[in-house]
Amino acid sequence: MTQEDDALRREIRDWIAREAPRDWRTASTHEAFVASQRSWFAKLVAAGYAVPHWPREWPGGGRSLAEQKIIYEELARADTPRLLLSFVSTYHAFATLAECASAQQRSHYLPRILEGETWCQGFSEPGAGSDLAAIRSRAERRGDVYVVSGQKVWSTMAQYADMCLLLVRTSADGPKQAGLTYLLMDMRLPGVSVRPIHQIQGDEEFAEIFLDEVEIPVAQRVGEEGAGWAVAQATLASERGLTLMELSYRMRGAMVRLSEAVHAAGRTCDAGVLRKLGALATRVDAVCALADRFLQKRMDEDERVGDASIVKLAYSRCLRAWTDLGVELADLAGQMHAPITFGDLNSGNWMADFMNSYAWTIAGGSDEVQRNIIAERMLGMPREPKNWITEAGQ
Amino acid sequence: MTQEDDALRREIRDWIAREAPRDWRTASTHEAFVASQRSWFAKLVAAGYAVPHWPREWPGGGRSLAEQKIIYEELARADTPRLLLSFVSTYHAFATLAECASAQQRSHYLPRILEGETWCQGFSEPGAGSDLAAIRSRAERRGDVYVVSGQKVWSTMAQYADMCLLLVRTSADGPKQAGLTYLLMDMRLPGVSVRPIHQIQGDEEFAEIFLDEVEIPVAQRVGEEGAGWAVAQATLASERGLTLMELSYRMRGAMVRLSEAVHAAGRTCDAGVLRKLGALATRVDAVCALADRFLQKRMDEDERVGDASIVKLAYSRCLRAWTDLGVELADLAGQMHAPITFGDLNSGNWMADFMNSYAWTIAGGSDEVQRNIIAERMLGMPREPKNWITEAGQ
Amino acid sequence: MSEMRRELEDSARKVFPDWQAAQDAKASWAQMAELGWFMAGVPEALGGLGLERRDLAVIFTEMGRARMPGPALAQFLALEALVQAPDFPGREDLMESAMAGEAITASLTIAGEDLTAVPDADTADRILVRSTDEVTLINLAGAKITPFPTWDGSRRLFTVAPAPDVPRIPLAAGSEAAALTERLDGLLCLGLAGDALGGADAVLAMAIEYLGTRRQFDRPLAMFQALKHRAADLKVALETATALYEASSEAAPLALGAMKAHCCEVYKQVAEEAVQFHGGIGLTVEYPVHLFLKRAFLNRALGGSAAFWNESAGDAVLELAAVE
Amino acid sequence: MSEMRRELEDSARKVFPDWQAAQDAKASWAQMAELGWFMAGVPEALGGLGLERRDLAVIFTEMGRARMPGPALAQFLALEALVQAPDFPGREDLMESAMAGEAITASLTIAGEDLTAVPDADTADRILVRSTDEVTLINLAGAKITPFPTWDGSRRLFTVAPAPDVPRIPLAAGSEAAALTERLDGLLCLGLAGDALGGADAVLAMAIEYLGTRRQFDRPLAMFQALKHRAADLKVALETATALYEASSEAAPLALGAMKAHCCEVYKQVAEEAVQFHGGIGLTVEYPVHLFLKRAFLNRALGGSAAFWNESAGDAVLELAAVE
Repeated sequence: MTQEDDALRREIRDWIAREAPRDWRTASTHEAFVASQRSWFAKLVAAGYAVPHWPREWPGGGRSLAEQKIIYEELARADTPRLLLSFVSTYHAFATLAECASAQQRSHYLPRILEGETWCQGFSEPGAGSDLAAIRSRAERRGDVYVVSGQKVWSTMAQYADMCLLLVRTSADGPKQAGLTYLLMDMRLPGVSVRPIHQIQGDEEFAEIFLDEVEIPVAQRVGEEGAGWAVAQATLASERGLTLMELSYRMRGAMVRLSEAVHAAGRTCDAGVLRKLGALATRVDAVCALADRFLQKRMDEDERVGDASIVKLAYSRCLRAWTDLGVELADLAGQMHAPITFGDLNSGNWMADFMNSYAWTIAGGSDEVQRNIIAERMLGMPREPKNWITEAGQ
Repeated sequence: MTQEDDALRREIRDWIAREAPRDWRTASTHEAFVASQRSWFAKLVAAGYAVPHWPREWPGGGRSLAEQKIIYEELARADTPRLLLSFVSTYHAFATLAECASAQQRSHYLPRILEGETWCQGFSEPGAGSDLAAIRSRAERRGDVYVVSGQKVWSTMAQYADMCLLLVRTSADGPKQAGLTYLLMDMRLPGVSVRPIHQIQGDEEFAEIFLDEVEIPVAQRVGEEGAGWAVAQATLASERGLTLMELSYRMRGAMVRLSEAVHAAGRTCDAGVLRKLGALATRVDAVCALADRFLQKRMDEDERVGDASIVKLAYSRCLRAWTDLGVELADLAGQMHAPITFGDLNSGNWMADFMNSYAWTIAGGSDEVQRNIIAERMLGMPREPKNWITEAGQ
Repeated sequence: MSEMRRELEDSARKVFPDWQAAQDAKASWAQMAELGWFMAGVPEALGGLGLERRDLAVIFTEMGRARMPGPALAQFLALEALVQAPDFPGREDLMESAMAGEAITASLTIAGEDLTAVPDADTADRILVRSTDEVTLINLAGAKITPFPTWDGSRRLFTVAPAPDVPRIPLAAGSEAAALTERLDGLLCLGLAGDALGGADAVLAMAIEYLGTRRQFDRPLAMFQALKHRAADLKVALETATALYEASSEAAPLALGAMKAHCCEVYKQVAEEAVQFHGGIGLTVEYPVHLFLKRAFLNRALGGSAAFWNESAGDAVLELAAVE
Repeated sequence: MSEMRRELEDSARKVFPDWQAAQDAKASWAQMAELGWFMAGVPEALGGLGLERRDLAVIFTEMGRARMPGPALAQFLALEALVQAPDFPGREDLMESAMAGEAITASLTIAGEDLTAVPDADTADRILVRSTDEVTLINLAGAKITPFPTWDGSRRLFTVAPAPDVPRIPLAAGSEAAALTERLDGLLCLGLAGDALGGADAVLAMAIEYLGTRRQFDRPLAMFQALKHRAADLKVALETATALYEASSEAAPLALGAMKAHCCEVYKQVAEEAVQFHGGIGLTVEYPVHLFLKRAFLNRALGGSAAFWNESAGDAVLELAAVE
């Protein structure tokens, strides 16, 4: 670790000690949670910690990946609020705008992101989860506008978003991927309606977006018509592994929750419980080390295909095991319903944590999709054939 | 349970108390083990317990499945030697002869089985394990004989067998299954050589059979030329679920081995160990109940496709878990090499038991094949396509 | 399966063909009474149907399949306690009204734990309270009844502190109380295990059906071998547990407890995978799969934890070997 | 990975390209000495190469990959003990000859367990004996040396009872002995963990290669998704454990022990599945996969059991919460 790194770490640690909110877990409504997210983001922008991955011309920008890692490590270590509301804006929207959009689009939207304008992502559709090429929402060009109808789903916090990164189909002919076009949609346009998804643990972190003849100016297109697939790749590649590192560190920090559960259950002398606890703690350490190593590989430009899938799968399975042990330890008391803590995956509200953990085994490429990637692209095992002759029985 | 059943149970229990060998675990060579198997089989024949599933005209035959179950339950409960050497003879050879062979073949071979002639099975080949239709050993008809060349593998105790149930290819044209023919081969014929397979735990329970221009009289054929597949089905269907019941009961009887292991490790007050032990004991009970229920269904003619696969898979995985816990409990002491006990899957020689357990996860249709059967034929999930177009990458 | 048990199953599935059919607690309570379920375990001499425990076991499974709301399991405990108790004035009336559906509640935890997880305590008149010293029916008038809301919404649970001076009917005391309490704990475990297996069967079927209809990459998910094998493993676990359940209805309380732990673990495992099989949709309240997941977890925590029962079962195994 | 570590890895793979290359124990011992491995951890001031523990960690992994026979791990323990001990007459000579390959053996169990699992005790001159009271080098002349043959045939292990009156060289006593012993147990765990990961990597590669060549039902086994997913899970477990290993070389002894338990469990899991992937052929001595399975089990039992280390690690986690 260099002296500069050390200095940055001290600087942010001091700042967190002064500025970080301590009461973010007390939000009892979605609205209160969103308000606290907004104010925390504004503080980070002001201090120059909100967008360390943006170029140097932006406040706090121009940080190396190593420096970004330090910032997120410290934010995780100090148990500050996760940046949920602004994530799509500062990563996905930023990468799309920076890499693929016109200069005019860029200069219009980027400053607004720092002012607090939030974005959502309109990629997934019912019936097209992990298979983006199957998108069916239809955009028809009529003069200067695209008229868009269709439905999007699993859009993070779309109900609070000002803008949407929208992937739509402009052509049904030819290869599926070639018919996609990428648009920047104002969420306040007529014909856009949003319905939050009621999740099984009581959260409404995602929403469905219904598009009914929405007229989006052609000037809002990113890239050429039919080039949406390539732009979407830039969007999806924008996060460079910091999230899983941050979440792994948070899980490690929350080992104290499990410790408390053992104390509460009066099982501090139970060898079986201690062994499960110790084995899990080691596994959590291992996942943290894996996330660290992954970031190091990115810094060293030494990443292999599949490495990202390994980190995601290791984290998702470990998170499940973490919550599973909590539920088991809490026994009947853990079955009592308690309101969830928004944005906390390791709250010690064990049933909520358990159900929350599915977000990581299913969303963002399910465990099953990650296993395919690892087997095929890393271990060199043959792909599933893409076309098969299905026979009627034997 | 009827009064007759009760009487049979008492009768066999008394007989076992008088006649069953108690020293069968002491065999230190394969030869001694085989000799003890032969003498135990002779005793069972004499008492009328060797072939309860044969028709009434044979000594001890004509027993119902319920009675057969009682006999095997008692043999298992009293920890008598398993009937390994005579198994293929009394089940596979018997069923083949009884159902598919000529009267002359039947009257020639069946009495000899009771006199101690042993059979092996020559189905599996290198490269055709679970996929019998892929058999390549070639038989060419020349006048009154078939001239057979090829290689068989995983033939149980073939090195001690007098006769072989041999499945060979008489035609390479047409559907694979239609080219198979079934022969009864004398193991002493010129051109037959047998090589025991050295197993990783030190046993030699299986052998390879090499066939080099072996001349087998056409009169030794069972069924027509090209009808071998159907005859083989009769062979394979001969065992009606008693084995897995017997083995499950033996595993339950051997829970005392695990108990001893806990005592030996001085961990009788270790809550974690006790829980593992208790959970496993319950699982073993469950497998026994499953095997019982399966036999009951067979008696009631209520069996569903896939039921047999469920019993096999439940047993094989439980046996693995059983041995796994033993290895763990025995710790370093369990790593010390000790000579194996032939024919005992639950010996308390934990590493040997662990390695032996693969025989049940791999042989007789691997766990993977059983899962396919259950998913496709019981749960109605679509089959793997049989032909696929493989593409050269994406 | 005997004729009687098949009949019980058939009639249950006619009235409660799926989990949705039973969701109105009041209606399904009346339907259970009408089916004669509350009479099932009571001897004919006492006005019941005189069925055996393995017949009751069929009812428990159907309750799980239907994700039955209400305090039915507590009712079975109370009825069993009344059957086992020596005669006392008013017993016949009590039994008759209970068989007709007047609710007597009871804690779904094992004796020795708190008087918590008591279903519908706010509407029942009486509660069965059991310990190794005494088993009594206590009037709930004046009791302190605190809601114990759980993630599983199918049972309305409460914590109960009876008022000190309300009428109590003693059913057993001393060694008889200990025996009765053990017997009741065993029945509770049987009930929870059956509930687990019925629920697991229902949610597994639901998941497999979903895999068959949902397509990804141009084929149904059910064609992916990795998912097929996982489904097969769940089926094996479920069938194995079911065989144990069917064989255990008359087993000793300890064996019933260990069996309950086993079956509830299978339910949890099946439900956990069923949610994963459903993908994102399984995380929304619009799909019922989560309801079974939540009930699976609650069942596991009721009637004594797996840790408790497995440790007890392990102790019993230890006795197989001579102690040095 | 640093330049130094890559060089160590490259040179190791040149000399021991696979497990077969190392099977002649005498030859591979000489090769290790020639590669300078026994000098690696010794400071330059004492005539060694002065490499760090994370460099040694590379060597340990390569030893596991090659399924290295012989007492090399014991040799590393003895060398570390000599390095850490205060100077004494003859220390330099001892160290020099040990660096050149004269074997000093040591038990591969942790301090406090018996003096068993001592590799090549029948040919070594001296044994390192460590406890929390003292750490000594004891001459093996006249010792009672009993074979401890294991299912894993790669290490020749013995149980040792040194003769009472042979020369002993004290290396540490009192609190220094306790600290040194802890340090040596930590090094032992690091060595076993590295061995586990190298072995797991080798046997996983072997299994995946086999799946790619073996055909069933007209396609390579490697095309079956159920097997692909299981292979992927093993790869994830292995990579995760490897990351922990690489990050832990300087960790405290307790963390090293828990890390060893984790890595050895992964090795066992990978080897167990690798045998299953091989099918029948994996059960014959003709295929090497069983050799790794047996070493995986032995590694797991050496250096303290998983039960011991995980319990200790759990105790440490408990301290995170304020005790009431």
